[in-house]
Amino acid sequence: MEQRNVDRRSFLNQLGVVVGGATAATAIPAMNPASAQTPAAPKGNIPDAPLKFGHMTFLTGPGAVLGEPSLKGHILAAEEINAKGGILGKRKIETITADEAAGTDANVKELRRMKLSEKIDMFTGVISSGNTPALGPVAEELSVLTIFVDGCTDFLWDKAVPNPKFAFRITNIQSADGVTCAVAAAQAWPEAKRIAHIHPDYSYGRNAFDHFGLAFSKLVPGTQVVSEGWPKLGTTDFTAHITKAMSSNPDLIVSSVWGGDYVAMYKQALRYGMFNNAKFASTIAFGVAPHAIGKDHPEGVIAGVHANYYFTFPPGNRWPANKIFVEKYYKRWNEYPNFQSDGAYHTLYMYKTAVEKANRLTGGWPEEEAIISQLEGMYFETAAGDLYIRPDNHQGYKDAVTGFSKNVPEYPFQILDPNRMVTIPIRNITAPPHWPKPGHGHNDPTATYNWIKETWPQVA
Amino acid sequence: MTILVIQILNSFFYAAVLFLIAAGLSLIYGVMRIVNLAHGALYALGAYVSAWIVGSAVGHAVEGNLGLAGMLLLLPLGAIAIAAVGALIEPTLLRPLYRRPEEYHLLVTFGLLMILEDVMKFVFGRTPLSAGAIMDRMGSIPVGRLMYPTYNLFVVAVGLAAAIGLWAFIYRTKFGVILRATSQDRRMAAALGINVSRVYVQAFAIGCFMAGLGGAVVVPAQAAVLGLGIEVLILAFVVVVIGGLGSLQGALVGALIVSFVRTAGIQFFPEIELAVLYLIAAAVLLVRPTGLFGRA
Amino acid sequence: MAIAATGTSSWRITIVSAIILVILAILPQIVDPYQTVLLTYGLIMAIAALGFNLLLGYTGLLSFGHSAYFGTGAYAVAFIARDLGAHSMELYIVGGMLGTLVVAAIFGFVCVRHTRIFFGILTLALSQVLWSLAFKFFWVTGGTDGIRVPYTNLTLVGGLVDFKGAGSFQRFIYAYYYYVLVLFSISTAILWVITHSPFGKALQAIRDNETRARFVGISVRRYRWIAFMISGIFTGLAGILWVPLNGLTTPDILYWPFSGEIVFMTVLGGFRSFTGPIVGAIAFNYLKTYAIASTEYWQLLLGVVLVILVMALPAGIVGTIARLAAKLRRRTK
Amino acid sequence: MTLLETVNLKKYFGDTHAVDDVNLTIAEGEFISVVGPNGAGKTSLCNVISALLVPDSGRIIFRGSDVTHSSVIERVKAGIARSFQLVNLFDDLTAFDNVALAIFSRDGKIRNMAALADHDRAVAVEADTILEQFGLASKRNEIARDLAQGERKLLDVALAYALRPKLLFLDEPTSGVSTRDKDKIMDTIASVVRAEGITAAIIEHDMDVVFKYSNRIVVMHQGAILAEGTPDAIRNNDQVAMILLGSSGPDAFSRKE
Amino acid sequence: MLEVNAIHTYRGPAHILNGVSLRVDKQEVVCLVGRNGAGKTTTIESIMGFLPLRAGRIVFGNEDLTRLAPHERAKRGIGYSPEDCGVFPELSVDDNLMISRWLGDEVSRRRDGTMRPDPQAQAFGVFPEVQGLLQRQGMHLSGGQRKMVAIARAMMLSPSLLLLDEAFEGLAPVVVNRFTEAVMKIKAMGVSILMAESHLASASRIGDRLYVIDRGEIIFHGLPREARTDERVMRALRG
Repeated sequence: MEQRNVDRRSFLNQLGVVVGGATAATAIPAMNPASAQTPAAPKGNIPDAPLKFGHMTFLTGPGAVLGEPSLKGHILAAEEINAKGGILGKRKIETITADEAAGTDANVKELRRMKLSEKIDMFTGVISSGNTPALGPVAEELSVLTIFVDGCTDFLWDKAVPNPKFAFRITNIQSADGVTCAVAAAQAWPEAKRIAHIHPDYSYGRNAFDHFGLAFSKLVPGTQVVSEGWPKLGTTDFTAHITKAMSSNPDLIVSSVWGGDYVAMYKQALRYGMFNNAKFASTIAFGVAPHAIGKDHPEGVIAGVHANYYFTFPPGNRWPANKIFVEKYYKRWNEYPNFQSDGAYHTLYMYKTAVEKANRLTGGWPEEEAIISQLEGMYFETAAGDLYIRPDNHQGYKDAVTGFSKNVPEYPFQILDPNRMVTIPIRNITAPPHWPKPGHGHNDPTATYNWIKETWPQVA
Repeated sequence: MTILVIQILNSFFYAAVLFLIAAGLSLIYGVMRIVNLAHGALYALGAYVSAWIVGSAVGHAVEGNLGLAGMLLLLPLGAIAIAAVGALIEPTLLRPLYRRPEEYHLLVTFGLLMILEDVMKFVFGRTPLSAGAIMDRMGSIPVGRLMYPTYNLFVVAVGLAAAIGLWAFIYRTKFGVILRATSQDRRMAAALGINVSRVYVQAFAIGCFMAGLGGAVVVPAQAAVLGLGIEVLILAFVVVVIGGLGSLQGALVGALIVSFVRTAGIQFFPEIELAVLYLIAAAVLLVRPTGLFGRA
Repeated sequence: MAIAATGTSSWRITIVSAIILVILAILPQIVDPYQTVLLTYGLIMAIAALGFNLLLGYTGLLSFGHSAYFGTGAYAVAFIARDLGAHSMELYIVGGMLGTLVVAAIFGFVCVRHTRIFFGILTLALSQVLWSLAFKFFWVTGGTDGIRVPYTNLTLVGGLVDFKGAGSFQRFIYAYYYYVLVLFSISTAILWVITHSPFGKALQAIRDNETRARFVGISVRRYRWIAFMISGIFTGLAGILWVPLNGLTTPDILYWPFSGEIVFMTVLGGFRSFTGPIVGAIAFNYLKTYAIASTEYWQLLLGVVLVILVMALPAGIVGTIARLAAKLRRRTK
Repeated sequence: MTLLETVNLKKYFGDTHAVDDVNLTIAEGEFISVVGPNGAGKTSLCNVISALLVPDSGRIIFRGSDVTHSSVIERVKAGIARSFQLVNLFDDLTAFDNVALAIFSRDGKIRNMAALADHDRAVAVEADTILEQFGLASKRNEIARDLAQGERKLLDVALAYALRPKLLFLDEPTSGVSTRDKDKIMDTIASVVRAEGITAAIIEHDMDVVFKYSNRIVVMHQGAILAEGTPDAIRNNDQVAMILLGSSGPDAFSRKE
Repeated sequence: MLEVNAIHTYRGPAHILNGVSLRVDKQEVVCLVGRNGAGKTTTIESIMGFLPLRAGRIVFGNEDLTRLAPHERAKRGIGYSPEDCGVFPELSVDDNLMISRWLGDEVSRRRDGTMRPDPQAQAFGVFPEVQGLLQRQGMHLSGGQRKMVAIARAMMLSPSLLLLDEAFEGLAPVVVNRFTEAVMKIKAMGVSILMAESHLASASRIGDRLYVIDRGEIIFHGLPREARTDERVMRALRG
């Protein structure tokens, strides 16, 4: 359907973009978080052999700043579940960990070891979007139930595992990052035409670049990319990239640099006056390590959170699941959770819920097939809002969120402005089921890219 | 124009840091013929220690009494700590290996690199550490319509001072003569009453100090993160290869070449920015295996 | 100096090799499938290390850039699979080895002009060029994502064996193990003959004394170049075999630490003996895998092993065993 | 018949005239000695002729063809072989392998990578014969590094000899060995060389050795040829005695230890 | 002054010195004669401390040197000129000499402060030629000049004992005489000398006493003329 001459505001309304402190417009009433529910007594005979989970995440290298929260979220959930006797009251969770930083090849080897040698019951974790497309097929070949926490690339389902059986993923799909950031930017700064990009040189950065560019150009006519910078992941000297971006006189600088890299980048950018000369939008800045962002961070920039989860949102007790989760997490680890914590934590509860539901149907410890069929199509409440596991691609979808940076007295670091949060229903910014998957050529874009390209109108 | 000036300044800044690292690497090779693969890790360790010291100072609100100068004076503590680490490493790990072929030197320092990476993780955790307070205090100066961080100029000055100081130290002092003599013929040096073991420890410690200083001055402008050392090691190598193993002038010229090419690469030819650096190194090696300033 | 000194009678070597081969052939029937997977990796890396050692142990050149040939083999396979849509392992091998030959010929031609540390650094720099191209040319190589080469499409032995359908992974593991074992045996045999041929002796002569080698009429640079190419081709073959097992190739295998690993495993086994690299590669493979599995401080563990190895057992596993055996024999005499 | 001829050969190192306009002729079948004080340019001359150094000017003619710009290997193939003052062996190979290598190379079999070296009977027999000739048969399987200094010297010569050269250049074959070993080594070398009719040129300090074995002696001084002639002629040349010994007189050379 | 007492030294696995004993008195030139590989250099290097002793003792003055590192021995007043001269190629001759001089100064300062003879006068007294070479780089010296610098450098230390390893080797006969004179001058300055030498003739000309070493054992010691008549010596040296 061709829609011409649509104005921006009405299309943004169509997308369901909400700005403010409210929860995403979901009709589901607030309920007690899954973690707080007491399950019904299990049916049938449950073995008391412990469940063995493999959790792979970055324990070393620059990625460890994301890996640690993932493991912490996992441990917190496992401790809680075990404290109540384990899953179905009988089976406690044991976790073996593996360092994702050992390299993709070693990770493939390690997953095989975990399944074939350690006989794990479920595999989870994984941060890098370079690794899920490598590990997804391995999970399928080994028939090991896998719930990736992150590694959010669209290509996992678009190309590497187009018909998943054993592999699932809980955090938001990668294309949502770029699109969410673009939607927020188009709404806040529709006058921005000249765009400069600084992205880490790997799939996440490439993906953010593509999707932001496409979505933004649909929403703001006449944009052009005036500069591209591709620092290697792990770079700490951004001065040349910052100068290059500024040299192009951009209206808006877009970045998907994260972690320690981002901390280094924004500090350098401050001293170069980058934030005075152009607007700035990030897909992930505040999502990685909230406490690492200083009070000196510029206010009022789009400081994304991986389209996923931010610990102060929704604020107060408006979404108790989050309040409870943050409190528990802070109590256990003395820091605030990020999207990895949320993902890893709820992965276990989601698994637990699926097992319980399957148990109610079949009794005894359910077959893996039964657990999978419960996971497929599951609606599940997380700290980040409701999560829906799409049965066709096993991807978890929840409404996308981003926001603007702001200093508040309650925290010793900068946070997202609770009154200016941007939420977008996920189904409006991602390719629907049955949308054709892209080809396997090395330059083919994601399904969502094609979908946006073909179905979004060009806003006048 | 403004951009050109800033990119040139950026290059000088990067060159200053690279020089500090490469000079240490080159010095160690020059004196004891050790290619120290752990050098990058020592640089990273310097960054961590300095960031930690400055961070603690700020955290304990000493900051008020300390002032900017005081904080700047805290930075070299990281370098001194690394020198001390070097003084520990040389006698224990390297001394037994001098008679062995160089592949063993590579292997043992490769092992050390892996060990240090994990030690940093163990001691300092996985969250990046920053000493940004210093950079914030120093603010920026206007360059045309844009700004440039004052601190970066300070780093350039440190690099320059280190180059002059090191040169004077090696070519104009008694210790320098002894150092050079030892590097040329350690047996004869010993026979002339030079305590070679001590000279080696000193040389290694100085080399480590330079690496640590590199880390110390870079951390207010960037951040200490895991994996920092691996990134920089290979570039320091390119510097040393272009300039010439064991040559101080070489390290300086190499650092300038690498950082200017890198900046130009980012600005104009990002796809081959890295490849060009390695190609330059390969080309220099091919034409002059001992680098632009090195001797066999 | 087991390589040069003794003209060990070839029938004894044949018998010992046959016994080892039989054991290797039976092993997958006894151990669990995962051990078979690991052993396959080990054998593949053994080919790489054997190839590498033709340069280090026999020609006296320490390459710190052998990742280039491993990676070229691997990427060649990936390109063939993705862009030509071919899935025959034999085609991969031919194509991959041709690709490696080209790269090794060019790099080798440049590198053999130097020796010692300069050779090492030059090989390192050139391998880094490949790495940075694979890394940066995202639209050709997939950047850090790499290129996938799923085993499910693979066919072995000219299409006789394929891995379609359910439960194919188990079939793949076993079939591929034997496939690799055959290639490993052939490679080992070829390299053994090469190292014990007049040409191999010439390489050792060059290693020991370059000047004198010229004065007995050996064109040093050309022989080094040929050795470099052979070395590269076998390391490339390892890369080729490794891709379907790993499922994809990424720039990691072109990056310099991977070259470091090849050196590590060769020295671990002992580069002064023919069998050292084989033992070293298999041992390193187990060591690294279990280090990663057992602790998040696996780098520390590997580093400590490496340091201890260098300090205490410079002759490597095989060298040390040989020395102990010699001592024991002397004592019993 | 002239085997080797150098025409106005020059090699300078900065101010040092290592080889200064040398016209040297070596006839087939000769056993000549090149003598001279240290720094006279003997080794430099040898290095230029064996292609280890490139001359600054002049020509080298070997068996009628100009080899001035040919490489070491080409000259080896043409038939010029040399030994070294500081022993230059394949230290980690056995004595046998050292010699066998030279034979493989000479026969053009060295390129063969598809056959086992130990299985070549012909080469093995020849190598053993050569070891025998040089009195090294009992050291056949010893690593060159472990041989005694005198044995290493002999092996060095044997290596050059195994190439069956037309011209054998020996750079101080007896330096660094005891007086006792000196004679033994020289006797061995001389007998082998004579038996095969190889033209030999040796560089030597020890005048006893020089007088005893050579047909002709070339005296070098400051890069140039000062004198040449039969042992007797040289023995009675006062200028030579002055330069070599710092004293002259009829019995200058006959003073013994 | 120097007493070497039944030392055993190994190079790697090879047992080189087998109970070597020798003695050097004040103001004496002692030659250690032997054919190549007999153990001369090994003896000198054992005295200098480059090779660890398996057994035996080395006493210098009244002090046991056995466990001291080479640089400690140099500080005790042992000068050394090795076979290859060991002139630092990338230092000027001046710097080469200064290294020795600093040490000498440091030592004399530490010891009771007694004035030592002017090292410069001593060194240049032996080889005045060296004065003209001061600005030259070590690598640009000829073989003979290198030997001169090496000995002059050792003299800068104001040593009481000089170890010369093959000081005459590779020198043209004319130059040898120049060096013989130099050795005599050094002796006249009150410095003892231990020289390793392969030629009995030159050793006899210079040495006050001789030790003859063969296969790591001292087979003779005494006056030069006695050595010429000793059959074992002649057999060992000439065969």
